[in-house]
Amino acid sequence: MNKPRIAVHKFSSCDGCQLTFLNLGEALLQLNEQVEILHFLEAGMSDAETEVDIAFVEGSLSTPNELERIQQVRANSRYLVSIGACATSGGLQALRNLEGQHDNWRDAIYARPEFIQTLKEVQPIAAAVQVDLELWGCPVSSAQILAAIRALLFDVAPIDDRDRVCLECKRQQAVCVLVTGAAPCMGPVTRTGCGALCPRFGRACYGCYGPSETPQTDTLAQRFAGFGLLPDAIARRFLLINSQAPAFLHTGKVFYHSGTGDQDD
Amino acid sequence: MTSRRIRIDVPALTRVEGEGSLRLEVRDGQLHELGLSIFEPPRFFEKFLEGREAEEVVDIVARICGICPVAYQMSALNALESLSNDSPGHWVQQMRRVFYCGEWLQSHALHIHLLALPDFLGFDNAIAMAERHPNEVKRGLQLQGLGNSLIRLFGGRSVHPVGARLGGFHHAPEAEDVRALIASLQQAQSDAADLTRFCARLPLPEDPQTFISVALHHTDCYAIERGTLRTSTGLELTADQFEQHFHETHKPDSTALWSDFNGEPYLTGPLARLNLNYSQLPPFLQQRLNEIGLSLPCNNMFMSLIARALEIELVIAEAIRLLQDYMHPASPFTPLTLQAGSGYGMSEAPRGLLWHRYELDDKGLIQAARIVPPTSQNQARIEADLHRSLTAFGLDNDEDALRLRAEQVIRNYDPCISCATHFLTLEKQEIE
Amino acid sequence: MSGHACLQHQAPANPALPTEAVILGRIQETEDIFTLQLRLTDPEQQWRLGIQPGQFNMLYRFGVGEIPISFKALGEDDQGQPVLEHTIRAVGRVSRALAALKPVERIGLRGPFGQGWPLHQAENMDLCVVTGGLGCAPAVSIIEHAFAHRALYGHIHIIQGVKHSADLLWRSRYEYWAQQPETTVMMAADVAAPGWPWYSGRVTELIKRLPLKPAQTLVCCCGPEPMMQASAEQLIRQQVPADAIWLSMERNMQCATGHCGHCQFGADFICRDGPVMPYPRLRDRLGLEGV
Amino acid sequence: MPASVYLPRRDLQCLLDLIVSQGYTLKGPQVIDGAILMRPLNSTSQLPKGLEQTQAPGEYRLQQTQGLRHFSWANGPQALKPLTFVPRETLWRSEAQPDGTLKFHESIDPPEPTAVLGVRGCDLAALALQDQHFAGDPYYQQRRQSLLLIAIDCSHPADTCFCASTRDGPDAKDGFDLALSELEEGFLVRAGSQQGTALMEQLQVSEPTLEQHQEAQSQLEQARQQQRHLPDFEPAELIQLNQHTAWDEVADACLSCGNCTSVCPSCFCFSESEAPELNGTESSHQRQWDSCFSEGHSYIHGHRFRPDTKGRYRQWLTHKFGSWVEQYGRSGCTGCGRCISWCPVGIDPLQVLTQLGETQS
Ligand SMILES: Cc1cc2nc3c(=O)[nH]c(=O)nc-3n(C[C@H](O)[C@H](O)[C@H](O)COP(=O)(O)OP(=O)(O)OC[C@H]3O[C@@H](n4cnc5c(N)ncnc54)[C@H](O)[C@@H]3O)c2cc1C
Ligand code: SF4
Ligand code: SF4
Ligand code: SF4
Repeated sequence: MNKPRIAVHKFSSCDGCQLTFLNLGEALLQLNEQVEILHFLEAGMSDAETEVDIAFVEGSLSTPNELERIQQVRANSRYLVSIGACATSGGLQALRNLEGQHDNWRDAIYARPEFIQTLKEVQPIAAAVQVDLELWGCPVSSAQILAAIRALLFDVAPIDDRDRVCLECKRQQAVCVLVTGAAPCMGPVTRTGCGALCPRFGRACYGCYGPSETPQTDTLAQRFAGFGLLPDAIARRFLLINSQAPAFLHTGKVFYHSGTGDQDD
Repeated sequence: MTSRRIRIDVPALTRVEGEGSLRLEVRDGQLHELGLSIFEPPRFFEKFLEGREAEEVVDIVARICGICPVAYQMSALNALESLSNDSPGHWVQQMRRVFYCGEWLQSHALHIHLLALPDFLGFDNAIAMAERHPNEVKRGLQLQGLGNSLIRLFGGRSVHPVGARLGGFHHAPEAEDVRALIASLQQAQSDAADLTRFCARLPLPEDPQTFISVALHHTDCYAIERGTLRTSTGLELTADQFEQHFHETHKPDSTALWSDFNGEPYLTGPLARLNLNYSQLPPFLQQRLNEIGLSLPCNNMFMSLIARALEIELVIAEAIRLLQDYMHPASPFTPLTLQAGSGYGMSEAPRGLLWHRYELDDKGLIQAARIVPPTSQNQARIEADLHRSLTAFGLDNDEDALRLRAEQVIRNYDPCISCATHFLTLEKQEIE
Repeated sequence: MSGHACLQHQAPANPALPTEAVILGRIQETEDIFTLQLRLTDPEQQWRLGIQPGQFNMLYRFGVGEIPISFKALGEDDQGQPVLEHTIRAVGRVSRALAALKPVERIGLRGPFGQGWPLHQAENMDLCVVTGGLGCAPAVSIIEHAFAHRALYGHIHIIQGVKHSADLLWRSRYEYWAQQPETTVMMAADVAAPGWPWYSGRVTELIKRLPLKPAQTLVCCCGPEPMMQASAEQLIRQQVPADAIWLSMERNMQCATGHCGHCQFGADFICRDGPVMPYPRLRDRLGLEGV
Repeated sequence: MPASVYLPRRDLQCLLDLIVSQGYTLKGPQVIDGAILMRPLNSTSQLPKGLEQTQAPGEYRLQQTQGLRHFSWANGPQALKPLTFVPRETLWRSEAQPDGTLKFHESIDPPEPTAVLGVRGCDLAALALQDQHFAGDPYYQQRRQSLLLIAIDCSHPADTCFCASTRDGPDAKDGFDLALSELEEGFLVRAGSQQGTALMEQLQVSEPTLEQHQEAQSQLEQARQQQRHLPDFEPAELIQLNQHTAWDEVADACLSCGNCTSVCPSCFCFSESEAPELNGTESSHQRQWDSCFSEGHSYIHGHRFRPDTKGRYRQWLTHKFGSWVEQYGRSGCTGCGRCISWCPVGIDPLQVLTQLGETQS
């Protein structure tokens, strides 16, 4: 029996989602019995141009070269899975889209900006090619990765759980930080997958898994305002790791630079 | 020697964190061209920090690097908390060290087993190596897993942990979880000792060279999460003096900046730390040094592998020591008020010195940030090393051998290229 | 007299636990509809073959999940042993995974669950089976049952409505039924392509043309809810008593035992109180958005 | 009312010890992360002391007072539900054998006998509702049968409580083994089962005085004076008010987060999922709490019956207060007020009901 062929590609990112593979521990060796890993630079496999059954793509698109490379990855893979916030929504680095200051920043920072080839806007993978499955999260969890691989090995579509963090928070019997401490928790609009990590650690969710299904972001933002958060502070809640996810972007922009109450005039 | 021209292009370096490439050309027995370039696209992190609240910094900087998020969080906290008149207190200080030990453990174990060992045992990668050396690989994965568990204890997850905050932690571990982890740490001690011995028996190349070592030093302990900066040239600096001696420049074919110490390349990381602080190793590690016959300071970069193994033993022992009498605190953090101003902070990331500076305004928002990660600091050293070692190795070696040696040299530094791309600051302009 | 009376109903200790079934045969009915012929491998589980038309089983594909699938019919294998037949349309995760299985492979099964068609009430009456939409298994089960016990029932009316004539699946089946004595088959397509030999228009229009004997007709209806409601109201206008009209309902089901809450339709748990229910019980709630 | 006895506060530890000595794991109220949760308990010193609370829509705060009482608060975010209907569990495991056959293994761990101290009347009523609902569910039943329940009459209902109007509190009515009424100096204890009687007989207790009886009585009277009440509405007709504008208003305010259903002690919805091992030969079938506020709740292939918040809120309210009556003979609400306090945006279903009722009559 032929083992399914797998590749792990990196685009603009922090490597954290790839590390999810390397952090699998012994499951990594077990995984190797089930699949053939052909390209995964960090783990030492280099064969970027080979055809694979499943390509995992980490990172966002931020250079012209990356735009070309993703086309090739798409063409070479039967099933393309984007992993992590960078790949699914642009990630933290997509914050630069907000200011539209790319050229200025680049020129100011680099002595030789002509060598820096970057796109004006950071894009998620799905902006350039068709993506078969998106695994959200910053970073993705190993449970998500393994479940996706297992489903694909059974030749079925992996489950896309879009429920919100709140449901998991209650399953975990964590105490709601919003209700007990008026903390601006993003749990009610954030997709589950992390196991309600932040509330379990007594802090407000900061939305690292991106928007859930039917995210009532405007309603939640109003609630934050009720807690006394200033518009910019509300905007910062939505415009962080998944700032380019439409639901977060929409609400974030409503409050972004809309006045902090202490303007000069 | 006959006239010969070799061009080696490693378009994508494997088994390093992040992406970089190596180009080298040998002409007539001379290294004609040598370039390690980093083409991680710039991510402008320092820019995103502007206008953010101090509280948000730890969650943002963690994402500069998935391999050493704890280091980023700790350097940032050191910098920001320097703007307060209070300190987070003893419990927090100790537990931060444990948290950091977890990162050293996971990162070093990952580096040794998944990135470096295949070079020395003759495999393309660790997975292939696992077929012949299953026990060694499993041991490595277990040590790495243990490091992750330690990070999770305080951070919930090992990549981009959520536990750290200004003044301490969001959450204190339960005593029973701590007890369980101590037991695993104790069990791992003999594995770690075996690992050091195993590494010491490897036929590592002899390659003495001279370089400046730079590392943090602390009077009470082997510096990890805090300390003052020391150089093998005898300088001792506090974090705010860093910029007087260390400068960054932009190299055209790279998105990374290069750092120098008064114009010279220098080394940071495990070997530099060991060179400067070996006298602070606990007695059992002094014995281990004797046992394996390693004398310090050491000028062979290939010994970095052993330095990592020794540091693995060290952090396991440290974590056990610090957790032994664990008490659940009344509060896992001390509320701190930060004053406006410039805060400087540093700590020892697994692969070397990590320096941060933040300017905070009176609304508690970040006005400017500057971050200098280890890889940019080692970059000049790596090129100097490549020059030297390849020449010493013999440029008449065949292409494969040269390439392998070059890659080994690079891996000695465990460069983390993903972090190597955001230390882009406006100040650079002024220096140019 | 209906079904295999010899098979005693026996409640399992744990209704959540599946039992193993082996696929004896697999018939591709249309491009995406297939029938599995199953034998339960555990002799102690044979009571499950007492399943009735309109009831359903939960079929489990190893490692993928479980879905509710209506009983279609009991067939026989070469040795004359009963085999359980389920007809499935491959639409999503689990159903596609089931579609990939071949004979001799194993699945999990638990059931029977729910209330089936009112077979006793239907005896000696005319049957009017109204279905809408794409291939409706509960309807097939009652038709198959009626033909298998032909003497027990009067005239059989089979009405099938589809949105588009191209949606009619399993045409051969309808053609076969149409040739049976005392049987009327009528089909309607809201939108018909040229060459559609049957009616083009709504099912309710077809129902109007039916030569029904309202007092002695039992209606079995299955399909999208608006279509079922419209059909029921039309039949009532044609003097069919409301309580002789039975509908087969569909909701998300996880447990099939009336616990998971997903299949609630107002106060009813479709899995337990249905899926087949008399129209008067549903009348008020059908058509309420979001119920 | 069954005869009660008096247990001085200092002897509460004896009751705890007695329970533990009978082989029970004891759980009781403790302050964790700013709320009261049921956690393993072995000493009265772990109990809250002088702790009071304020609850308001979307708000829950604890206050420390100088008082000596252990139970001068109303409730925490969870009733008994997590102990009997656990948030996540494996129902069975399956194994694909090398010869292609499938083996199924039931996964019911024999639960350890568990005693719970501090159960409220509303929680007992909700437990009785879940007992009805999960009658045929072996997973629930096993755990249910291993419970020993020590109730507390509620002396300090929160502003969000309305158990008096549902008649499920503030005192514990039935379904307990022992019930305690906390007084300034100690407890009045009464038994509600044979097991409870047996326990009571082993305690060093005395006859309560008339004053103590009166204290308990007046305290109860006071606890009955609650601000919130179940409004008037006709349960059976609730579902017919499908077009009412109240639904649009609440849909705008609601996050669809499902916190109300998760904290509700009677809500029973769960979803099932499959968790195959990587090796491809073992798999476990699990269930976990779900909510009618989730998208999967109303999903069938190609369609969602309740795609938006409006439909989901309507399902929650019409089920809880309406169709529940038809299902189980009474409303699914026992007046604990949790859905009001723990709603992140502070939606009060009683207000929605009032709105619906006004135009209904
Ligand atoms: C009582 C009853 C009898 C049925 N009988 C048949 C039959 O005989 N033949 C047939 O082809 N189909 C039948 N269905 C529909 C069949 O159950 C769905 O097509 C099937 O559940 C789709 O699952 P999936 O995983 O392939 O689809 P996906 O769209 O991937 O669905 C994911 C999950 O949602 C749930 N779900 C999705 N659709 C339905 C649905 N319609 N009903 C209940 N749960 C659903 C299931 O848990 C499913 O696994 C019946 C449904 C019910 C309620
Ligand atoms: S709670 Fe929110 S921010 Fe925290 S890990 Fe989960 S999704 Fe990320
Ligand atoms: S349908 Fe909603 S209200 Fe009813 S039990 Fe389920 S979650 Fe609770
Ligand atoms: S009513 Fe409140 S708790 Fe319930 S789903 Fe809506 S916002 Fe969440």
